[in-house]
Amino acid sequence: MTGDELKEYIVGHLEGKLKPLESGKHDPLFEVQESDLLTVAQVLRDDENLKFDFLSCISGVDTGERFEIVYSLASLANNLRIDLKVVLSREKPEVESVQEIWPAANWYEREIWELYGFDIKNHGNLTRFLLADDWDQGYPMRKDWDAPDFVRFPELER
Amino acid sequence: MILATAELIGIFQWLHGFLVDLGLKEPWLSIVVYCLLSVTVFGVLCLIALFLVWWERKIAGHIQQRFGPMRNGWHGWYQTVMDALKLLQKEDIRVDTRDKAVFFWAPVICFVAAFMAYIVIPFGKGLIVADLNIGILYIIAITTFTVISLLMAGWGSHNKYALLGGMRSAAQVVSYEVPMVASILTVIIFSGSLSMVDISNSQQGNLIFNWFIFRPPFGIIAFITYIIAATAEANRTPFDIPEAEQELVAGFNIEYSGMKFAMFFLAEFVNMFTVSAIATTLFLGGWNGPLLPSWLWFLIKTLLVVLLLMVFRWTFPRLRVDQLMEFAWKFLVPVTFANLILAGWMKYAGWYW
Amino acid sequence: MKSVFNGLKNLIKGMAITSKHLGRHAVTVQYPEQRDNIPERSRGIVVLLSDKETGELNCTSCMLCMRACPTAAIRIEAPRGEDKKRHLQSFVVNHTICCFCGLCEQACNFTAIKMATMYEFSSLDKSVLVWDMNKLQEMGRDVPYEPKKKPAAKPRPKVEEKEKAADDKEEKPDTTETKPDEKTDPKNENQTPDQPDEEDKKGEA
Amino acid sequence: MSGLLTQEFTVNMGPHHPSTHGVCRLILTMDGEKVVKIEPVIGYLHRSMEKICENRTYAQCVPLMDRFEYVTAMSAEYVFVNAVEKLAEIEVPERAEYLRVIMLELNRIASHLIFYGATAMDIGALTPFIYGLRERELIIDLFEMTCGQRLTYNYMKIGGVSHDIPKEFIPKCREAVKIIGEKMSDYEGLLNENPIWLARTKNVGVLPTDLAKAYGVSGPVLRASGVKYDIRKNDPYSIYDRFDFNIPCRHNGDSYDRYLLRLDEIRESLKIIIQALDGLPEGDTLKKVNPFNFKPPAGEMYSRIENSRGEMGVYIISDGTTKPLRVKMRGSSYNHVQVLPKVATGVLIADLVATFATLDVIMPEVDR
Repeated sequence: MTGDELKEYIVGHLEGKLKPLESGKHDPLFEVQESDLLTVAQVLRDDENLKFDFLSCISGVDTGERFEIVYSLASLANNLRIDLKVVLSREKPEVESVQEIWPAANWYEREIWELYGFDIKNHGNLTRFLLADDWDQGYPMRKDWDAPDFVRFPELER
Repeated sequence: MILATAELIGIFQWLHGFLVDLGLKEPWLSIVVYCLLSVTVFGVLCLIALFLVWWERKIAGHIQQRFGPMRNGWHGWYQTVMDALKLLQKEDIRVDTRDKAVFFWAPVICFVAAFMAYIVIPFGKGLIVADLNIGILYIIAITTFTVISLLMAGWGSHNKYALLGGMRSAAQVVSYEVPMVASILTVIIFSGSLSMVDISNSQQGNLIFNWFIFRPPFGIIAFITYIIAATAEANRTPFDIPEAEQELVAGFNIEYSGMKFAMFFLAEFVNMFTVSAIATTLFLGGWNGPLLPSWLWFLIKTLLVVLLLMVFRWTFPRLRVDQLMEFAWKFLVPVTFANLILAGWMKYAGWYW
Repeated sequence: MKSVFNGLKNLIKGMAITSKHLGRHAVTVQYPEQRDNIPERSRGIVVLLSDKETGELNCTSCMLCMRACPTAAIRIEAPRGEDKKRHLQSFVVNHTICCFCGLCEQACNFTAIKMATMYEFSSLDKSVLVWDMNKLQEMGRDVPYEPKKKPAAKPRPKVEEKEKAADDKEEKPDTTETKPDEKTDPKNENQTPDQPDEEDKKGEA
Repeated sequence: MSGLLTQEFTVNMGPHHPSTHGVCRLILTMDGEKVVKIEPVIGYLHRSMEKICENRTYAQCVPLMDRFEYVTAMSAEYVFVNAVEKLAEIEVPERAEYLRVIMLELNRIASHLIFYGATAMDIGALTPFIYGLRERELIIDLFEMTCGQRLTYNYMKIGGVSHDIPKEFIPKCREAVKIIGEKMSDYEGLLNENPIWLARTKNVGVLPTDLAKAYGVSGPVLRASGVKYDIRKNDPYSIYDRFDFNIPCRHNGDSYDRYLLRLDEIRESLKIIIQALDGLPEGDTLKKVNPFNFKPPAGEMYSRIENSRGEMGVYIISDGTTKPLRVKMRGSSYNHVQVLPKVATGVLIADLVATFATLDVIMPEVDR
């Protein structure tokens, strides 16, 4: 399946649940509502023609205006690739865990919880692991994060 | 008990006469002579251990196409002396939670046990401290002391890695003692004596073909099994699981530093020399050989066995602990005992000798 | 039984391989006395290059290297004088945070800054590794280099300059440095590059 | 033994344990020699690279990528540069593409040689490590000759490569390829059939296919578990579709297969290098891009390549300014550490070390 066919197939298959985004440059990129995420993910993984059984990566994104979370999926059997994007509200960013579908999501979601502060529902093991154990300086990957003094190097700010 | 030696007899006679002139009488005379002998053996062994450390590093270097130590003297020949001096100066770090007495005595016992075996090892014709008539039995008994020290080190360090190392070493040494003794017994059947001097003497003559290793098939099988068991006994790769540095970091000696560590370290090399010396005495004809002086023959043969152990170490991966035990009990023990029984039966039937 | 012999055979095969190497010559060198050849392009310490004839620094204080540096290891102070030209006042390279990426060398249009092949500058004191202009110039005295383009000693017509640069590039296809859009030639003082963004380096840690 | 009262105890393995390959920390609950529970603790090498990238221009990000995966720094640079080029739709000169492939494959071999040595070392054989590094040195010399650095190359640039190869590169590279090809028999002779090695790696750390897929395991580890999936073939990037090479694949998923597979991959990489050297065209090596004012159009994409450990990816979002809005690095080791507790629970500590070694984890990729 080429990119366009794939896009058509997925949109046709999951009517109304996702919409393709133009900003995705290389592979198809879809936007999914947070409430639909698990159903969409289930279909993407189990559909015979898709079989997205390989979760490459989950990226948290803060564009400055809104929070996003992007799932990069690959299909080993059918040799396909897509990205799924979920837009989260800035006030209360929370998203369902996709661990049930792709166990690999465990650490990626933990990392996003830690660095972005998105609430991952039904994750079960949200503990710190990248930052220091006693980290209390907020969520460093957010754009509005103000660096505490101890991570600033005045001589580098030119 | 033989004091007189072939080559060094003059020195001992002179020493003996000198002490008698001083007015020493028995038993003091014997005590002083034996003390001097022990100190000499100790000194020689320390030198040998230092040499072996250097040699191992050189062998390792050359196998790996490196130089090894090159800085101190010609090809770094006194590198290990400097290392020992360095270790002497190092701070002796002691863990607060250690078991004080056990922690202190472990390296001492290890060191002493390693050296005590040399009382009965004949370095050359007549070059022996004391020719006990149960010589080989004595060696087996005394080398087992090492395991106690390793266990003590593991326990006294109050460190889980060290404890695991100590436990492993206990299991390993006790297991490998069995095939080792069985293969030694094969030689004793050949020679009919437990005395190291008698064993050496019975391999005399006929160039090299009187050596026990050339008594097929039992001699060669006993030799191979002995070498395997001895490698395990000396805690060397592929049987170095007690210190397995990739699993237990350094095993039993993880908490030791400075001179205490040096004592473990030297003891390890002395042990390696011990097992090689026993192999030489039992299988390779001891000091016997044409032309060269007896002590030189002994040294050459022993160092060749040591070289073999070193090539082992720098070639093979390490066995896992359960495989190690399985290998000992399921393979080595049956093989050595079958070998022993067959050899005894042959001897009884008088087919060979 | 067969497996035992097979295993033994393979063990001996391994030992043969290691023993084979026993007699071979070492592939390593004894470092302080013998040294491996350092390739010409090797990126060691950062130095400033001087003109071979006049002995003056090649630097025209265009600040491109300072802008290119990802770790802010280069600090240049070159205030404008009365003649509206930049006058190099201080050029400091902090080698403790330099990541030896070579971006400064690639950014420079005048072969003024170079990563020389020198190494071995470890010291017990970090401040020793912060080199000022004199030290950088002194270290760069004997560094051989081929000038990409002569520093414009006197103002020349713009066209000539560009042609010259093009010629130089044809001669040496190796110099794949990029030509920035900003006019950095000293004669175009009015269009000097923007000051580096006063960005908040929050993620520096 | 059922009557024996035993007590579990906790062992802290790492972060500076010899066989955790860097600064991984494993909290082990052990029952004697047996590992009952593994809890990996990561983050000791966390440098917040993703945040730093957001504050750097695209050109300045490239040297940082070297630090993302310093054993195969070329591929880490390449994955970023490749993503940016695709975003900005930059055509890379033909010669630069060939040079990139040569460098990537040389770097893959270098990484596999380190794997060979380090794994052997973890299992107790000390000499293969030096042998592996000896041949790696040839490759590193080639890199130094070309780009001036031995480990953190900064060779890939947006639009090409930073330096053309020097004259003596091609003969030296051919010689290195020949030497490595010859030394392969030494490597294999030392370990492949060695009974101790077989005992230590066969059926140790078996990773079933389902588990491998579910946990996002990729690269040689995935292929050793029976999935023939290589991004170089399945989603060709650069000019990999022009070369003739095989994807080695094995089916047991144990440590021995993972080890053998990597040796096979060295051979395949040698094949690619020879083909690339033969087909190397003349021409430019860099399409000129102004590093200070380079603004790729707004957009986002996930770009992935196959590096020596598996799928290396970067999710990059550009908002049309000189600095990326978001750079998310994906290293395969992240998933490999994650799957370790599933593979190695219930084995002896020695097997844990063997499994961890053959997963070929490198920590900067995990912590970023």
